Amino acid sequence: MPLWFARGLRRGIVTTHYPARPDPSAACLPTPPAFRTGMIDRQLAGELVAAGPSQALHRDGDVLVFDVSRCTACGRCQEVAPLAVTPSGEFELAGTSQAAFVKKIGLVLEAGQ
Amino acid sequence: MTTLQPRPGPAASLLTAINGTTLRDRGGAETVAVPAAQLETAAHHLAAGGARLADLFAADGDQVTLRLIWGFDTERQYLITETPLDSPEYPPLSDIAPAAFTEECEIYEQFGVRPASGKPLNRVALPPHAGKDFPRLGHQPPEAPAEAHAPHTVGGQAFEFPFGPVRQVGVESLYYGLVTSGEEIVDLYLFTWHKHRGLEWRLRGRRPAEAMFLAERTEGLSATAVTWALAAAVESALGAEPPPGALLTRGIALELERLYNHAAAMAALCQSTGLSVGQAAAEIALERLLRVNAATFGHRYLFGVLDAGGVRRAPDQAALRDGLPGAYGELRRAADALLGTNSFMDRLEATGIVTTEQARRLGLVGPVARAAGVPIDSRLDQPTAPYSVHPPALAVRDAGDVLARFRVMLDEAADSVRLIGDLLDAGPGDGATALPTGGGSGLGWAESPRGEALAWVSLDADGRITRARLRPASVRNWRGFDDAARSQNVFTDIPIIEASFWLTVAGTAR
Amino acid sequence: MTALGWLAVAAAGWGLAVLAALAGGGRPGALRLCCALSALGGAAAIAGGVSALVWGNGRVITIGPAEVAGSLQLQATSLAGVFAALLGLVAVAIALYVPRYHEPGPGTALYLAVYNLALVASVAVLAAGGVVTFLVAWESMALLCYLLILRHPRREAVAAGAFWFLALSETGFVLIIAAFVILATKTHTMELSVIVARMHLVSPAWRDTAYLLALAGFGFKAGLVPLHVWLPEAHPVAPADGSAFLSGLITKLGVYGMVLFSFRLLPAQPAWTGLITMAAGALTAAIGILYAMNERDLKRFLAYSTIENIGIIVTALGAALIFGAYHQPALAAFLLLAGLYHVANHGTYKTLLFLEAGVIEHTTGTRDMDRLGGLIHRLPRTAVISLVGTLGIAALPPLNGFVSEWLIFQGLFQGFRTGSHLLGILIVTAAATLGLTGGLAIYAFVRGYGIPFLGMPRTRPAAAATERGQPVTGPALLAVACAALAVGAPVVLLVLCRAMRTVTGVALRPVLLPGNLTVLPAHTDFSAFSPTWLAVFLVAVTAVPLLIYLAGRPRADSVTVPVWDGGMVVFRPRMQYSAMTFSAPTRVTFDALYRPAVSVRRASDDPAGRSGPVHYDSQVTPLFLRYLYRPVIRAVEWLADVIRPLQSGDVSLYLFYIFLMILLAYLLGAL
Amino acid sequence: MSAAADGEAALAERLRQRVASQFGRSLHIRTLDTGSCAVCEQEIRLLSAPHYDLHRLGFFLTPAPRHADLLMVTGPMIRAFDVAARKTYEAMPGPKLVVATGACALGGVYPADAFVHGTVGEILPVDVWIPGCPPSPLALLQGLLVAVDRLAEKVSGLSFTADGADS
Repeated sequence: MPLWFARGLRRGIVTTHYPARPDPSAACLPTPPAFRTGMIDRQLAGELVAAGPSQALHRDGDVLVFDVSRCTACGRCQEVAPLAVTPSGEFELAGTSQAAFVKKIGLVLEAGQ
Repeated sequence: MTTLQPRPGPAASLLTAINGTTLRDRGGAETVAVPAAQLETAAHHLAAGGARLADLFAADGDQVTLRLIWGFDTERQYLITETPLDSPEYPPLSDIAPAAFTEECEIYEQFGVRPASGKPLNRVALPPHAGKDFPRLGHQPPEAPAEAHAPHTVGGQAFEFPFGPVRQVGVESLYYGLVTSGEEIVDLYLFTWHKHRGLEWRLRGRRPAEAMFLAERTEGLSATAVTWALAAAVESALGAEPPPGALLTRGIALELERLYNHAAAMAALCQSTGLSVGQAAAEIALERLLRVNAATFGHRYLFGVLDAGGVRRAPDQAALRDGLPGAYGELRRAADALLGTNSFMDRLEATGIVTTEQARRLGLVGPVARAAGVPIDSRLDQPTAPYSVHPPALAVRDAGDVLARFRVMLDEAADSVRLIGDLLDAGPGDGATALPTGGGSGLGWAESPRGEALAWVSLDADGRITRARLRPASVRNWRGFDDAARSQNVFTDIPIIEASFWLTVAGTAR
Repeated sequence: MTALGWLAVAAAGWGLAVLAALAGGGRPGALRLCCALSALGGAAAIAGGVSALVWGNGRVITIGPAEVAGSLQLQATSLAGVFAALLGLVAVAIALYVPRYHEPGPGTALYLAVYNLALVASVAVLAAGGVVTFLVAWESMALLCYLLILRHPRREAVAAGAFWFLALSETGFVLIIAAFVILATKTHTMELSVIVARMHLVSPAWRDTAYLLALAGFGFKAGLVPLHVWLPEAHPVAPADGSAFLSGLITKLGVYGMVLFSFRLLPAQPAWTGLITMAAGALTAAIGILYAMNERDLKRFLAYSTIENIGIIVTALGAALIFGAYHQPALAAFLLLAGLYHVANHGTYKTLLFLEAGVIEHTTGTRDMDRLGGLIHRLPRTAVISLVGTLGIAALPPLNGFVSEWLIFQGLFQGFRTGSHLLGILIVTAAATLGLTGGLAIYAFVRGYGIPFLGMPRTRPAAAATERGQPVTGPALLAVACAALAVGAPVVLLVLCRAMRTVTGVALRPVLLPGNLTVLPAHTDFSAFSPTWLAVFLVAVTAVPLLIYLAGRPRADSVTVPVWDGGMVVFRPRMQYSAMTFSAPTRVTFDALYRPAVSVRRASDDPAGRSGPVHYDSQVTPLFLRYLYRPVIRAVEWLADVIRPLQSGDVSLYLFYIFLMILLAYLLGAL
Repeated sequence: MSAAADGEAALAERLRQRVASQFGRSLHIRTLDTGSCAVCEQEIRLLSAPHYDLHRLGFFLTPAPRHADLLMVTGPMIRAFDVAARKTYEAMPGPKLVVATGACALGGVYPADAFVHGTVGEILPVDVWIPGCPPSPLALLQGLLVAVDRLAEKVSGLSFTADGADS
């Protein structure tokens, strides 16, 4: 036991200060995507929906509906359009109502419509 | 630099024995057609020849086809026998290779074909209420499989100690039927059907890229190994060759996975022995390793790293190089401190012994088998790139107890760090070769932290999966658990044994 | 009316009961009459016993010419008082129990006739004032009990169990005869009181021989290890009231024989006979309870527990002898008193438990604890009454078993008063053995009550059991008696003190009952307690908080949810402790004694394809049967073979044998 | 959202306030695995590891639902597990919270079919949803703190759209 005691003293404290202060390790965590409005048209939206393995994305008319609660942050949509879709960097995603997770991203309409 | 190459095919002797025909011969895995009439002869021949029945599964076409996967651990390759069944019965393979029993039960409840011997078959994956319309890979069996392993009538001298499915906090759901005489453990049986998610059923009709997403959630704690096995199967089926840099990246990911799993197993061992300080030390190491994973591949559990035909990400080499030594140092120091703590070592020694004979009979794999003196490691026995060029060191003990498993894990962890160094020096990269169109079938494998993970797929012409067989190591090693638990142990040893096996229910229930 | 008068009334009542049973030919009315008479006889016996205790020994009544050895000599003695009262109580309880237990019929009539005759014989044993009377009564009692056990001779194991009883009690009888013959020849009289008077004629050697013969001879009946084997064989096969009678009374008659010799006929024993007695008692107690621990059969379990209690009683008697030899008359009398008190207590609750075991067997069709369970919901009355008996036999306050065992322990703890360190240590060792026994007894009866009554029913019959129409008054009476013997301990002790003065001439009362319901163990400077106040206190301690709770119960909204079972789909009876698994730790701890043989069987033990139910079996080796009795049986059979040639079938040869015998008799007479 | 569902949500919100006020600084947590891939369990176990140490925040893991105030449910709620899930929830004393943990539990991985219900909400009344596959220990801590009202939930405020796109 003294062995463990000494180790503990040498080791020091590793505990995070979250939530008082942000935790640096959060930087590497996978995060849901953020969509650049105005760069996503219907076709791209279709590709994004097709690329997503989870049920997070679906298209509703001229709106791309993004259900954050179902997103696994797998990053496949970012591979489809690296410019239009970027990591949001948000990991504090807990919500108290499912409605809060549903985000609507307006699509740009091609010319002539 | 030496490379491990497959030795000339063991299939030759089999072909002469049963005058069958070779269907396919792909890097390290040969497929031989064996007519149902000669399946028993073939099985006897192979088992006598020292081949290991690595897996056994069926596929449903116009008729049920039975496939046996034999591991030739000295000839460095696998042999697949393919047997179309024209009757609902096939020769009792579990009498030849006992390891086959669990798969026989699984095939029965999924396809309704059973071994000719009247041996009662246990329920494995499907829940008790699975009726006619319950999704199956094949057809419903004529009569439902019994819980033959459950003691329906325990003589008054022993009683069943029920445990689960909702067990300790923060562990997976699992039901133990613990039959005890009040002192010693008479019998132990497991129910895992309440975690059956029908993954093999879901994979049908998927494209390989989508399949990877589910495959890495089959057994999250060995996501890399399972996805690697599936990807390799797809590549072997379609004859795709991933870029060499990508293979190095896979190797790095797999060894990182091994590292954090062994750290987690160490933490679990400390928890089960009630050594909180050791648990804290091990968890510090574990958390640091997971952060290295995140920094290197962008995911703490290495999800989404592999892809069919290659990898989706290259490792962040700088992050890995300066993160890993410190993290592994934590693991090493914690391990040394544990090895010097008698109260801990005494609980491990001679607990949960699996004999070499049991390990071979039950076809156990991974650290459990290696700790029992069975020197099998698919990275060496059936080497593929990058291990054919960067072979790992084989860690074997023969005590077969929890301590032996613990030591094997520590040796492997040390070797993984060395391997990661070599692989990094070899210049890992990313990118994936586009999968060629056209169908086919193939076998893939990878040595997960729990042991050999296998996957077999067949794809139709437009590249959709018609049958995918996922066999994580957990499927194999749980069947050694009750024997380990029954060898003169007391109740409080069982959590220790479970921690030392370090299996997942998700992997075996699928 | 004198004690002997009461006993005569009792015998008369039972005699009439015999006639009623035989005349009635199994008609229900006749059987009820028979039982009523039997109960009246019992009541008379109680009166006789108590009055004998209180008023001391009556005078000897000789029926027939006094000089003839075979004349009937009767005397009511204080020493027999306890046993007579117990006999009465048991008789009343059984009489109340029988009408609902046995279905009317000629078989039952015959059985009841035999049973009432056995009662008469037993009271004759207790009232015997002469050697011949005693022996005749004793032997007829034994034979009648043999017939009792044979109630259903065609059922399996019945004949065997009855034969065990007969063989051992006949062996014992021979030894008893020998003991009496020694005394009679040395004192030239057949009258017990005269034997006592002429004891100075008997040399110490003959006296001790006689004592040891008597100890062994009565030990067979009382069930001293290793002479105990008939109890677990005979009790299960007899009808419930029969086993109750055997355990509750017949074994006590063996104890009576012992006290008759050690405290009436043979005063001033040397210490070593006391030591032997005490050692035999302690051994009996420990072995008895250890074997009880591993019985699944309810009645075998109770039979072994009887052996244990006999051991406790005999330990007390042995210690009493030692104290007597070391000039501690007060302690000697005290331990004898404690032993007799335990006789009364054990007779009461063991009878109760056997009667209730009979109820369980009738309602569920089995005696196997591992086929019962959950009976407390189906047989509530039985459960409550049995609980009283169980608490009593487990020697837990506030019930009677605790009182007598406390007295015995207090007596043994004063072993230092002998002045000899060795004996002090030996006596305290015996106390320690009884301590172990007491602990194991609690364990055993937690099991013996918990497995059948608590939990879930393990079989369908156990689930369907109902106690409608089952006997209740008899056991209930005994339960009341248990409580009375505990709460009324001071009164009981008062009576016993008087008896002790008659038997040992020691006035215990001032050192035992200083007043205000306190009990002292024969010495004022040792310890003290008050059974009455203890009972009152315990009842209050449990009742008062309960009342407070019930009165001020918060009316908060509460939900009732099922027991947390880990989310299991269904909880099955096989998932609860069974009798054998509950006692597994003892099998491991004492495996040197049990030598358990374990076997695990299942359909397929292939490590990969293990399937089919598992059968786990652990058999305890019956040491005494295998290593002590089997050789004896073999020897007897061998002897029979050897002497067969004597029987040639030739009449003249037989005449020659007779001639030889007569000659021998003359020669012996001439010496 | 319908009015009924609205009232239900308000009810759940009030319940959450009550738990927060009563157990806000001493909350006992029971976990329930309804078919996860074992990674969410690993992350939950790490909550008690030195790096995160949820005890400092007044959270405790308890194996007995009888002592638990909050149920962390992982996995897509396999149908074969209904009984056990309901039993566990009923075994908890009220007031109690349910936290659906991980993408599986929130319906991200498995669609509802013959094997699974798809989301935990189908069987148990969920109060807090924690996305992520797996949710990292930090995310779990945030979710727990949100559950007891010691952190405000921020997801409803986020738009998940990056600006400056119209260039």
